[in-house]
Amino acid sequence: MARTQLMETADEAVAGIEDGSTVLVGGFGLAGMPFDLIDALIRQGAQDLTIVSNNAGNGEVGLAALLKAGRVRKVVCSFPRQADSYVFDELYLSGELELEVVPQGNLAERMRAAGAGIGAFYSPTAVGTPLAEGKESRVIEGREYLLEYPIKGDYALISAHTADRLGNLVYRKTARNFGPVMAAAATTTIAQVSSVVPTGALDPEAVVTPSIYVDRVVAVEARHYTVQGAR
Amino acid sequence: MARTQLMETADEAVAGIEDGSTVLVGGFGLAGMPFDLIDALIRQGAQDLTIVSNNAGNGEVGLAALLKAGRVRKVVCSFPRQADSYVFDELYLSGELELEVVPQGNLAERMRAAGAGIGAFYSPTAVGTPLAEGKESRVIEGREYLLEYPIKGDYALISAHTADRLGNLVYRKTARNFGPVMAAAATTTIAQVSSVVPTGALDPEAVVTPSIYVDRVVAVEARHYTVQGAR
Amino acid sequence: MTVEHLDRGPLTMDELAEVIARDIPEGSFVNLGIGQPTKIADHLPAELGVVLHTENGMLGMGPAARGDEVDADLTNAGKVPVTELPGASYFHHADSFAMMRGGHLDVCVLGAYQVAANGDLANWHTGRPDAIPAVGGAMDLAIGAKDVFVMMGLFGKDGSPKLVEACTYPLTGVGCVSRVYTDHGVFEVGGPAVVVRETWGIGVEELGHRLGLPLTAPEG
Amino acid sequence: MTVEHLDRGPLTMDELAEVIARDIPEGSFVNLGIGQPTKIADHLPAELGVVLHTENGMLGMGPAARGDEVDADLTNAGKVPVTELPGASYFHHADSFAMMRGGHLDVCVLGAYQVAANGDLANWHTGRPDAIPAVGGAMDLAIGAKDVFVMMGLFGKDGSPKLVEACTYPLTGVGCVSRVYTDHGVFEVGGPAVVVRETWGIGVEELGHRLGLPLTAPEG
Repeated sequence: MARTQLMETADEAVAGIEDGSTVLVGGFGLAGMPFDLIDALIRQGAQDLTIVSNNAGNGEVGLAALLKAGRVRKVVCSFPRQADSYVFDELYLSGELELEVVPQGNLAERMRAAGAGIGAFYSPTAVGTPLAEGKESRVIEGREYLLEYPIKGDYALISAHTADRLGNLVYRKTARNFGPVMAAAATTTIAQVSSVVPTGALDPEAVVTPSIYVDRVVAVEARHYTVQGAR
Repeated sequence: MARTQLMETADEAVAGIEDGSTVLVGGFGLAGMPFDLIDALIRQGAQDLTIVSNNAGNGEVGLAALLKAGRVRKVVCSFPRQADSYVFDELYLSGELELEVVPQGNLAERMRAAGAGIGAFYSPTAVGTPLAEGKESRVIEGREYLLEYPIKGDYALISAHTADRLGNLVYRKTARNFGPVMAAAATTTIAQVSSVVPTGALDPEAVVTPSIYVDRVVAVEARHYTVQGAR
Repeated sequence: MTVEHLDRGPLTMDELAEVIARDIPEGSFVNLGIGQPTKIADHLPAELGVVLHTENGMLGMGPAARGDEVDADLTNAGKVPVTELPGASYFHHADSFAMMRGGHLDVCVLGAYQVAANGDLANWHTGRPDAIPAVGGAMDLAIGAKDVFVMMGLFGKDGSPKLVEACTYPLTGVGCVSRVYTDHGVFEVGGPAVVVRETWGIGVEELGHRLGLPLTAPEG
Repeated sequence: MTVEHLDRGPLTMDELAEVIARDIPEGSFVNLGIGQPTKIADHLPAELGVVLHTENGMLGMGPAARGDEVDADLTNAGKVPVTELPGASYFHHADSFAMMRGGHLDVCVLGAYQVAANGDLANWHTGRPDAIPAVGGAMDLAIGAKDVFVMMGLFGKDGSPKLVEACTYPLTGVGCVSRVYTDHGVFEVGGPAVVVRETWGIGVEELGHRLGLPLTAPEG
């Protein structure tokens, strides 16, 4: 990884994302969702994307807008169906979208494995359920496990709270969620942040994502979205 | 895990460690080494222990003293041999001590797996070397990996910088090393710290080991050891 | 012996939450699933020192946020704004699910479509062919605590039992549930027979008939 | 063409460190192994923005600590007290080795007993039957960077080559080394033939004789 680049705009930050890329998109519901990067990705125009994210969009903003624009071939997520996931629902039910449902913890751990150079791992989650179909299983010390493979991204789009000029990141409260895991699992990680502070201004003990995992950073204005309304 | 107990002395903190236990011992060299807990463990008298730690003791203090007292049956570590590891060297060469050498990263990851409920994982480290002997291997996407199993502890003895009264821990600089991984990998985790602060005094964004992983905490006086001299 | 409360009707969900709260050990680490189980938090006195985990990355979760407390960056697993208690900590998703999968939580309380006598749990998918599958953290939670409790109404809207001999809905986890808390009774599952600890508004015998399951009383 | 410096003798280890430093890309993340490779840090100008990783849990490691700077809680992987640069970060061992194993480091520079023409590395064990095995992070480092460089004297004290057709010492990693920096020359290994980029105090032909290896010149 070369030195982290500080970009002026979200459009610059997402430049070069190729058609057919696998893009890891942070956030759990609205918390930690990189809205500005997703909007820029829609403008950027990349198509035929595989999106890995916990959910599959709400209303018509963020991931839902990307889906609606027809840019996504496949969604890998734990919980696509929500009260307001109608954009996803329609595309999926009409067969225009491929879906891989992964239990939330396996989703996180499979990306963690990708970032950590682990070839595969045995998870106890989903044993004996329909999501175990087609997976290799193995009994270890009397307990059954399923073999799970890494999920790597070509790109990760994440939202953090603050970056320093080197690209170290800290998050805020439960908006941390998938950010650190995705940053390490992608070849190119792009982070939107509320502010960029001078190098040395972050406590080295409290850095959550070291700069080595961050390729591009862009500061965006805080978004005043409605927490309840957007659920 | 029940609520973390705050102990008055290191002796209370190590009470009840049974003969034959597997004890994970934190530290990398001197940094993060829980000297007071090890000294208390020597006084406590448990025997036939399996010790998992990065090194196997220096001079005649800490782990070396525990070895010298004849309490250890087996050492699992990455780097036993050092300039001043003569206590270990003698016991090992005379056949009184069993040794399992594990590459440092696999040692950390195997304990991480124990704490994370992972049944086993495929690591690329040590492929094609003598340490691959007897291990299952598997080719995944053209690369060879070895199957590695979790290392669980009955107890972990670690050293952190500060605890709050709930048992949340923060560390200091590279003394963090194995502490967080061992805390999660042991049934009972015992931490010595420099100070205990009121609940709420630690920044929730900067807690490294959440209290759920910590069973007993004891505050000890800072040890003024010689960095160079004890190497 | 089973305690039968025949002088009253079945429990309300709030009363049931209180019953479950009484069984949460002091100082334990607990995950309360989305929906009804979140009510249990209202019945846990602060002095009990129970620490709540939310799988989206937090220990020490406080009550739902109100008014100015609402912070878009601080929600529970149901995406409802919550608050932070002193001694809280935040962590990322892989660490949060490692905490769960590693068996560090003492209790997890989940809702369910069905629970089987052997402890099998079905709570993620109705099995309807046109339903969009969505699992979230259900399967991770099901295997991720020392004790997995279920909180549910004992009978569906059509009167059919939700505690069953064998689940007909797709499974979330195998043999993972230890205790089932319902409006009509509290059951221990996963053993050789279903044990009824306590009933409300119905006797054990009638309960056994309605469930079509052999029920036994607790020992002692 | 190979650059031959025949007007001088072989490099000192300090000169060799400088040669290696010139090949470290701007802004890269680098792990310098215990021993000789740590000297390379002295030749990396700050404006190059190279960030040093130490596998005991830190990015942004500074120079060795002197006097009052010595802090028992801040050491490198060789347990030598070091300092912290602005923008540093600390992490635990599993995260540190995940960073390495995951291929996030650009360059790792290691010492070696032997390197083979195919890139095999032997640097952890002499193979003597009475030697106590101790591997540390050697095997993790060997497979843990995009480029693994070796820094070593080309010949042992007894004059025997350390760049060999096949390692006779127990391996640390298979085919993992890309470049070998020595006092007599810089070699690229792991390809169809060993390429000599530069030599000091000896010509390519004589070098080939002394090593007993076919050597080729770089293209272009």
